[in-house]
Formats: sequence, C-alpha cells, structure tokens
Amino acid sequence: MNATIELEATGKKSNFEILPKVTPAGEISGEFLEVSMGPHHPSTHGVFRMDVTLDGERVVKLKPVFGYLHRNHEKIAEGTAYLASMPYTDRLDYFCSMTNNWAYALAVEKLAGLQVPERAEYIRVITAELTRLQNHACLCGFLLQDMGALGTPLMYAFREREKILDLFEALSGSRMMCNYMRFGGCRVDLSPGWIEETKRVVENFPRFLDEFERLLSENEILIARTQGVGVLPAPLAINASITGPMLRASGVNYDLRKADKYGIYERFQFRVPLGDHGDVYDRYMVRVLEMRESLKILQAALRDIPPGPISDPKAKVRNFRPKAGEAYGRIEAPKGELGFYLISDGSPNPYRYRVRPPSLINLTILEDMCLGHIIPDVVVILGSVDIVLGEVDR
Amino acid sequence: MDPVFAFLALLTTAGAVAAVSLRNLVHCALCLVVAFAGLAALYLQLNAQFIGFAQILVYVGAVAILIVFAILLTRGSEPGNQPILSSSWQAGLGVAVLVLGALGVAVASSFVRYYPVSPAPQPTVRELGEQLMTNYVLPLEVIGLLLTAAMIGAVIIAMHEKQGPR
Amino acid sequence: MQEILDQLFVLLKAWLVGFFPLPWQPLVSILISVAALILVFALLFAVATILERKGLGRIQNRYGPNRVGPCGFFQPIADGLKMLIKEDIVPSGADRVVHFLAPIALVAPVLLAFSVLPYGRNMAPIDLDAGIVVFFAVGAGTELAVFMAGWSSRNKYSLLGAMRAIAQMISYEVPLILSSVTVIMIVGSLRPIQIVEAQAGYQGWLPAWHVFTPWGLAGFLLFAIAATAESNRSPFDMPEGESEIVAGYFVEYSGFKFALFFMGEYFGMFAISGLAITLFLGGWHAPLPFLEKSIPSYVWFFVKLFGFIAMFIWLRGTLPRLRVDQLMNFAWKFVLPMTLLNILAAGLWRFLPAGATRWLVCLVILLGAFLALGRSMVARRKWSPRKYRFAE
Amino acid sequence: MLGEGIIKGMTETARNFFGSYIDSDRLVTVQYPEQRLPLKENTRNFPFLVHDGDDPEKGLRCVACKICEKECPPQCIFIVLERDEKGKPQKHPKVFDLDISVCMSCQICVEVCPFDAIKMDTEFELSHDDRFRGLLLDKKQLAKPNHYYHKIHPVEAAEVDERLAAEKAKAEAKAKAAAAPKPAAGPAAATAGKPAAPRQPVPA
Amino acid sequence: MSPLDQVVARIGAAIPGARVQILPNDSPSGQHSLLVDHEHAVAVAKFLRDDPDLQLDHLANVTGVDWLDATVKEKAKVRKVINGAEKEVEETLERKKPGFLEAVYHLYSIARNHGPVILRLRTGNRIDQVRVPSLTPIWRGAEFQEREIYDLYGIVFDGHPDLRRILMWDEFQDHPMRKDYVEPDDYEYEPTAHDKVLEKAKKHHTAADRPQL
Repeated sequence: MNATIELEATGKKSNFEILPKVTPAGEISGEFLEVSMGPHHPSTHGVFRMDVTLDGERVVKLKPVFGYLHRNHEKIAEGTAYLASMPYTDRLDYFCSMTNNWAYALAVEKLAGLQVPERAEYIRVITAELTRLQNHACLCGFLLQDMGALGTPLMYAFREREKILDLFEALSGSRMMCNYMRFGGCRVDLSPGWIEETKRVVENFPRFLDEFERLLSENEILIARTQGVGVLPAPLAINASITGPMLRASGVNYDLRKADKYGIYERFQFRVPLGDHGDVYDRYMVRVLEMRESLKILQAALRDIPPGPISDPKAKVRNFRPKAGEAYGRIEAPKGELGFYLISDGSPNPYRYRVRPPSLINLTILEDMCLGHIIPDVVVILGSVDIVLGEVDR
Repeated sequence: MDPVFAFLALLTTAGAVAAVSLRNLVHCALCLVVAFAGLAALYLQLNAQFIGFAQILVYVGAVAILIVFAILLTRGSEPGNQPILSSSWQAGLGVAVLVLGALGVAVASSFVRYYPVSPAPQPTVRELGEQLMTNYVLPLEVIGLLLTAAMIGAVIIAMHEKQGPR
Repeated sequence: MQEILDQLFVLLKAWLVGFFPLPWQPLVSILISVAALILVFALLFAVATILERKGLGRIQNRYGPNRVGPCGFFQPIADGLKMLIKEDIVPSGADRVVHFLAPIALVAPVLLAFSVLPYGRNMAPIDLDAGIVVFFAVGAGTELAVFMAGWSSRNKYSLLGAMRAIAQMISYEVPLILSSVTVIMIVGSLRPIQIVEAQAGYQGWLPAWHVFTPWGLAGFLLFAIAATAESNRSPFDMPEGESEIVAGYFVEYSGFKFALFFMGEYFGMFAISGLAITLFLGGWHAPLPFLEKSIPSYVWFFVKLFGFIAMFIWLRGTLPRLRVDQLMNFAWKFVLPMTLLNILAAGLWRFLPAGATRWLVCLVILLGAFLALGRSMVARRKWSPRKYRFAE
Repeated sequence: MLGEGIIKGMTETARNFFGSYIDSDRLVTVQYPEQRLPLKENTRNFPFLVHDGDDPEKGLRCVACKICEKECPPQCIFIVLERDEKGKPQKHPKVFDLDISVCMSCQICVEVCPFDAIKMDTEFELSHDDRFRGLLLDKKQLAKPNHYYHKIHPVEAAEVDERLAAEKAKAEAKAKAAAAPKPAAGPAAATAGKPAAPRQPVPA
Repeated sequence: MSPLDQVVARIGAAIPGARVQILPNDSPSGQHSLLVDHEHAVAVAKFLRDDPDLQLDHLANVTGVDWLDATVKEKAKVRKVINGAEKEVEETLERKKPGFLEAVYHLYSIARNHGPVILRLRTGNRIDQVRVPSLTPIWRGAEFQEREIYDLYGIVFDGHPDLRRILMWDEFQDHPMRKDYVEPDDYEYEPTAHDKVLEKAKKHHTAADRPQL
C-alpha cells in the first residue's frame, strides 16, 4: 500500500532516493483519524508531539513535531566564551551530562590542539561508562514503562542510577549537571575513596543486570510486544545517519569507541554487541549487553588508573582563544554519535558552535519504523529510539 | 393494576418511544437499552428469572453494544438534519391503526379467551434445560445452525470488503 | 461458641429484623443486606487501594504511601477527600447527561453482582436459582457504561479506549462464561450456594474444591485470565493504556466521577474474584479440616479474596501490557479453545469412573492442548529469546 | 513453554517484595525531612561570598573586580563597585546581587575568582513565596563567614586558607624585601584557574 | 583514505565540469574541506557515497554557517603619482567581501572507517540567493538537519522532500541563528538583576501587568 512499508518489510532495497513517505490520501480508502499524540502525553518522554494519522488504529502517517523545548543553545554558546558553554552542554541530554562534557571538551581540544593527561583520560572513560550504564538502564526501564510494566523495571533502574549519581555528586558536586570536564582535562581530581566506592558499585551492578534480565528478557509479553516491531533495515539505518545502539541493533558494527579510538579506548578489551533483526527487542537487548561490556571497561579502567596531573597546564580558564579554524569532534555517547562542530575566528567566543544531536537524527526514521504498526507499537518504537528532548530541541 | 408493573410498562414504552424519536443515534441506542432493561424487569416481575436475566445478558450486554458499534463504525454520531417524521407519516399512522385494530379484533374473537387461565408455572433452570434438550432440541439446533450460517456470512462480507481496495 | 461466632452476622440481622412488624420484615432484611454490602465493600475498596499502593511500592523497592496516619493507612481517606473537593470538569463538547450517567451506570450493576455471592454459611444476600446467570448479566451491563463514558467525553483517546474496552470485555466474556460452565456441568446447578456446598468435605487433607481436579485447575486458570481481562487489570489493562491512550475511556473524568470509575473497577475485581472463589476455591470452606469449625466461614471467604487481590497486585507489578491485537488473538486462539477442551475434559471426568484413569485422561488432554496451542502461538511468529553476536 | 518467562519474572518481583523488608541495599529510599544524607565534600548548590572575621561587610574578600560577573554563563551576578565621595574605587562591592532563579550552579564563578572570594554553598532548602525578590540574594544574604566555609567544604577550605596564608606571607616578605612604599598588587593571579587545586592523588 | 587533493582529482575525473576547491583549515584539527558548486553537488555527493574506495556512507553532521559581509583589509603596492613623481606606495585597500550562507556536511565511512570529508555549499548572498541543492536524496540523514538549517539560517534546499520549519513554530518570521538576528525584546516581564533586559522589557509592558515590587 505504501512504498515505505514494503521496504520496511523486505529491507532489500539499498538505494534510497527520495522515498514517497506519505501516501497520497487517495490511495488508501477509508476514513482516517488524526490524533495528536503529545506534547502532553505520558509516553513521549517530554514535550514531544507526533501527529499521527490512523486507519483504525493503524498508522498511515506520522509526523514528529518538536521544538517545544527549543532555547537556541547554539546561539547562546556563540555569544559566550568557550568555557561558559560547558555547563550548558549538561542540559542537552540531561541524562548523560558527562558524555556531553566530554564531546565538547574533545572538540575544543581538537580545535586548540590541547593534550589530555593520562589520568584525566582514565577519569573520562570511567565517568563516560558510568553514564552509559545509567542511561541504558533507565532507557530499558522507560521502554518497559511505555509497554505498561507500571514502573517496576524503571524503579529498579533508578535504584541503581542513584548509586551512580551519588558517585557523580562526590566527584563533581552535582548529580546530573556535572559540568566536570575542562579543555585539556578535568576540573577536580578524584576525592579519596572515590575509586573504592566506584569499584563497589561496579561490582554490584551485574546483580542488577541479572535481576533485570530475569525479570523481563524472557518474558513472553515483552517478546511478543517487541520482536518484529519497528524493524529498521541496516542499509536504511546507515543512510539515515542512525548511530549508537540503534545502528548496532540493525547489525552494523560501528562503535566510535572502536572506530575512532578517541581517548584511550584502544587500551580496553570490550566487545560490541550486534543485533540481527533491527527490531525493538534487538535495540533493548543490545543496550543490556552493552551495559555488560561497559562493566568490563570500568573494571579495567579502575584497576589501571595512574596517578598524575588531571589537566593540561597549557589550558587556560580565562581568556581562552583558540586559533582561527574549525574542528569537528565526536564521541560515542550512550544515545549515539554526539558531535560538536566549532569554528573559531580567534576571538574568545566560538564563531560557530554546533551540536550534532544523536536523538534528533535518530528520529529521522521514526515514521518509517512506525508505518503499518498500531498506536501501542508507536509508543514502544519511540521508546526504543531513546530520545531526550533537551537534546532534540536544544 | 400493580404499580410496579405500571412503572415498568411506562419505562419500557417511554424508552421505546424515545428510541425512535430522538435525533442523536447514540441516544436512541441508549434509550433502546432502557426499553430492553424494562422488558427484562417485566420478565422478572412475572417470576421468570432465567428469561429475565438472559434478556439482560443478551440484549443489554450484547445486542445494544452491537447496535452502538454499528452506529459508530458506519456513520458519524452527529445528528442528521432531516426531520424526524417522514412526509407520509399520516399514511403510516393509518396503517398502524388498521393493523392494531385487526389484531385486536382477532384476539378478541379467538378461542384463547374462552379457556380458563392455567396456573402460572414456576420454571426452574433445570426444567428449562431439560425441555430444551428433549422436546425442543430440534428448534434449538436449527436456530443454532441459522446463527452460525449468519455469522459465517457476516465474516465473508467483512473479509471481502477488506480485500477489495487494498 | 464457634457456632455463634460463625453465624454472628446472620443472628445479628435476624435480631435487627425482629424489631419491625412482619409485613416490613422482607424489605428491612434486604435493606440491611444492601447497607452491609456497600459498607463492607467500600471499606474493602479503601483497604485494597492502600494495599495495592504499598504492595506495588514494596515490589518496586519503595515504601509506598507512608505519611498519612500510622504507616500511611489513612491515605485512602486523604485520597477520598481530595477526590471530593476536586473540581468536576466536563469537557465543553461533551454530552453532559450521558457523561454524568456513565459512572453511575458502571457502579450500580457491579453492586448488584455482589448480591448473589455467598459470603459465608447462610450468608448469601439473595438466594437465586439462576445466580450465576445474574452475575454475568449484570457484568454485561458495565460494557454499556464504558461506552457511555468513552463516547460522551468527545475525546479521541477516550473513544479509542472505550472501543478497546468493549472489544476486550466481549471477547473475554466468552471464555469467562465457558470456563465456569464446567463447574455448572459438574454440580448441575446455577445456584451459587449449591456450588459451594458441592465443594464441602475433604479427601484426606485435600479439600474437595474444584480447583484440585484437572479440569478445575485448568478452568480456574482460564477463569483467572479472563477475569483479569474483564476487570481491566494489568497485563490486560489496555483500555486504560496509560502510556498509549492516556487513560482510555475515563480520561475526561475528574473529581468524584473519576473516583466512581476507580471504585467500579475495584468492585468489579472484587466481584469477579468472589465468583472465582465460589466456583473453584470452595467458597467459604476452610482449606484444612480442623480449621473448618474453629474459624468462621466468612473469614475464609475474605482471606481468599485478599489472596486474589494480592495476586492481582503482584501481576500488575510484574508484567508489561499486551498489545490490543495480541490480546484478541490470545482470547480467541488460545483461551477459547482451551475452555472448549476443558468442557470436554470436565464431561469425561463426570462419566469416567473415579480413579487414576480419569486423572490421566484429563491431564493428557489439557496439558497436550496447552503445549500445542502455546507452541503454535509462539512458533508462528518466531518469538523466542535470541542469541547475539559480538564484534571485537 | 508458554508462561515460563512470566513465572520467572513473578519470582523476581516476589524476591524484591520480600527483599525490600530485609535488604537495605534494595530499599534505598531516604525519608527526607527526617532523614538526611550527609552532604558530599564537593556538593555545590548556589554561590556565597566568603568573609574573613566576623564583620560580613568589612571582611568580604570580594574586591568587586567583576570577573565572575563577566564569566557567569547565565549572567546572574550583578556587581556595583563601591566608590568614596571623590569617586575613587574602593575595592569593595557596593551591590552584589545574585539571582538564584537564574543561576545554574555551574561553579564557573568560583573557578575564575582570583581572590577565593566566592564559593559554592550546599544549602538547598531555599524555597520562597516570592519568586522575584525572594530569589534575588543580596550581599548581606550572600556573605558567610570563613568558618562556615570550613564546615561545608573542610578539605577545600583548608587548602584555600593554606594558599592564602602562603601568598600573604610571600607578599609581606616581598614588601619587606623591596621596602618600597608600593605594596604588592593584590594576591597573585597565578591561582586563577585552580580554586580547588589537585588534591593528593589517590593510589590506584 | 587517499589525501584530499587526490579525492578532488578523482571527483574531477569522474564528474566532468565539477568545480571542487579545497578550503584549508589552519587549526590543529587539520580538517580541510571541499567547496562544491551547486550544479554538481548532488553528483559529487553520490560519487563520494558510492565510490568503492571512498564509500562515505555515513553523513555525520550537517550544519549551516553564516558569514556576514566583511571588509578585508589588504596591503598592496600601488603605483601612484605623488607630487609629480610616480612612486610605488604601499596602501591598505579595503575590499568588501560579500557575506554568504554555508551548509557544511561532515562525511564518514562506516564501511572503510575513515573520514571526515567535509563538503561545503555556499549561497550567493544572504538575502535573495539562498538556494542550494539538497543532499537528502543521497543521505536520508540530512533530512532533519537540512530542515533545521532552513529554519535557523534560511538556506532553501532545492529537492528536499519536506522543507518546513522544525524547531521554531511555523509562523515565525526570522532565522534566529543568523549573526545579524535581533532578539525580540517583548519578554514576559520578570524582575532580574539585569538592567538591560529590564529596560527592554519595560517598554513592552504597561504598569498594569507588572508585578508589584
């Protein structure tokens, strides 16, 4: 009935010229019901709207509408100094402020040619992987919440997240808005005992993962709700710039930690889980498995972290003026490729500051995944994309 | 006349009248439900428990819902613009009066009137069941077959319609 | 003494009725029963809400409400007060009359359903010959109320929710009735009291409840599944479907009307649990012979009822929601065939001689059907846990 | 078999239900107004001004240099320099307002302050019935003594005191050595970027 | 991956007439970019995506940049007649450099794991010649990002399937990310510590709806 649906079902076409994503209403008979899901809807993860056209309860058209939280983060950043944007990056994806900090710091370091001391690199890896743990745990919880599991998995995830946030608070002073990393290092050194505390949390985390998996991974209802739902074929995923666990659930081996080897990731032994079907279940399971791999990285990093300085002595806090030029730096944030593109004209403020928001770009194919499914599936598919509106709208 | 009976009869009739005279189709359906419920209450008043509750189960629980679904699925719930009474309502009324008169005459002249009223039976569910399974087993099965055939027909119609345009 | 304790409420009622002149006595007797029912179940509703919230809290490793009164047990009072003083909002496009009548039409039939259940020895408010039919008949009435609520709100979500709810209730009414037919077949009566009495006595330690027979166990489980769906409880709560269609058919209700819906749902849950207890779990009979006399019969009924409530809470705390079409598939392709086969098994049980053979025959039929149907449901869609590959 | 996963999940929730009564690792809720968690050393909320001695007016370390006002990302600080009758700057803020409804607790003012004059507070119960005036803190409300700073951030405050003392001694020594009439111009700006200098590295 | 000048040469060989120019980048990142002309942009993009050696299948980032009209000061030696004698004099010339809008595409390859190759498309000016070809037909991932550039910078992408505003509301007039964008000053009145905002806001509010201080 629709080119996109056929494509979704077969997934064979690899060449994606412009697809007629919306069938002209004349092709499908019957009366449509137009429902505006959101901006105030329990499962749109914030103020996000989907204008859904339904044939019965089947989706024939879906337009994501967002921008309700738009505050023109990029404009604000272009009007202030480089460092002053750092706390604003916390507010992009407010679940993962540590990785946001890192991505911005990485881009500025590329722009200004700063070196990061080894200890700071280790701290960055540890905080980023902790962020990944809590983000994936909560995402799985939210996904199941959208499926109607009444918050039980979410509460378990939050219980574990609290422990990680406590670590962040001990480290940076704030639980969510960490504002921890600086160009060429980190802001403060680890407080005494932090490593031991983190080791304890990391040791106990598999207990939570086992519990979570026993609770739901084999659950017939979960399997029925997620397997074969929202299939995203690999060629489309690549072509639509999908990144992160979503891309890997479609079977594409592309993890920036392996591909770019930024930071010190090549020192760690870890594997990248890949899905074969690209449906919601794969996206869920890839995240669960990624958490297990992150634990391996954490264990190694906590074991090997060397003493030393935590900041590049060349880096200045005030009057930081990189040479004119531009740089694009990206990291593997929990939600996908988080990139910062900076153009410097030699002044203390960036001339151009751009965030590449993985949440927004991963929404590109929301309609393609939802067509032909019904409303409950739409909710689940949206949940599996893993969006945070702070980042989508910026 | 028994006041309870009077009340129930009034309720049933009022429901029935409202069902044909209201503008909003869904309201009509709901009034029809009132009429069904009144009928069930009349059965109960006659001590026919099983029939009364079966009336509720089947008519209120199933038929009314069916009607409501039919209304919702076939047309909008907005009230139509055409007048409630058709242009030839006088003729219709005349026919109705004639039929009523004929029936009245027929009943009045029938032999039923001359038989003594037999004592009201007190049917238990068991007796009803036994009657259905012995004396009336053939009609029961025939009705069952008829309903099955109707259902299959309905399914076929629905399926055909769905295949058509796609 | 135990006898008196057991019949305490019966005697109390007789004593109260005795104050009135003879022609008034039937009416007074009914009124007392009605008052007692409403009082008891309203109280039970309050207790169930707080238990549910605390139980769910504990399942989710939280405390649950613990601020109002000792351990938070006065929370329902606070909730009730809040509901009462909240603004009652009727959407501007709504059909005001129907919108107003819908919650009443929901609660009234459920209260009627309470009247036919036997709560203890000699403690059935009305002893009707067709009691079970009454129960299902009034249960069918609630569907209409749901439709009224969903349609009159003039909201797309509530209309979707009402359609879902009605489709679900009708679909699961069939297996609900068919799974209770087995008991009616074996007992040979539609009278709830007679059904409970048929489950009196013990075989050794094992009470003669229907649930302890193969067909009874299967019937009980199927009945429980259908009952969960009938009362819109998780995992079959898609009419409410909070994450999908916001709150389903009562999305536009607030204040006390919302409380009535809430109450109606809980009452429905109690009523259907009561019926399950009557049909399969021996009604007010004690689980062990020596407890039969020492603890009053109505206590047993309510203990079982609380067991049911706990089960509902537990399920709600664990399971995600099914999808609408999967729910229908499950009803028509799994539960319905199972109930039909269960009727066959019950018939065989009735006519085969007592002993190991009829156990074996019934078990083989039911287990075989369960495995075959379950596998066919899963296998057709290739649902299974998966293995994942890793890139180094 | 159908239902296996569901039963597994049910046992898991049952385990959590009972576990929440015995396992303190499961029931992690803190009953807030009665129970409080000890605040972490690094905890930060909104800034305050440190003053030495007992007089919050005279002892203020702030010299109204307006660096924090300039660097503050959401621009929530408002400083007016005090001048005497002749209009000569007094190295003292006349007005120091901080709008905590705008402040985002980023700590950048602390990092850029060369005088260790502004630090992060840990007080978080700041709710107020006036959302405009009540959340605009002035100099009086912001000034807090050094021993309060020691109480909330003991390690950091000790370091700061040590550094300040060292600088003071150095400045005095320099002044003495030079014996020049011109005193050393303020504490050295060398410490600018490191309000919380690296602590002892933790043994890995 | 082969160096950028070789890439340019291969593009030139594969697509005759394509004008591709390397724009150097002085920063330590060393990410130089390619300026592509409008007529061949889609063909060049398709070549970059499909060429077996390049396979730039991952469009990481699309963004806009606003370059204002600028005056570039250049020192040049000019022959002039001064006091009757022709002399060579060094003189600063002010040259007007017209502003333009720019769309920047960052390309990476998942298959071959290299990158980035940066493409730039420039508009003629900032006012009326603001059209560039859309690369959404080549990379679906550009869809939302090009919409965002259209929304925030006002570049019109020819061939984009669904070019609407994305972050701002549909009735919004200006393009807020442009450098010369003037913020509206009709903020909701709220007392802050900042006089500038306060003064601006006061103009738009009568005393009646101002909260009493």
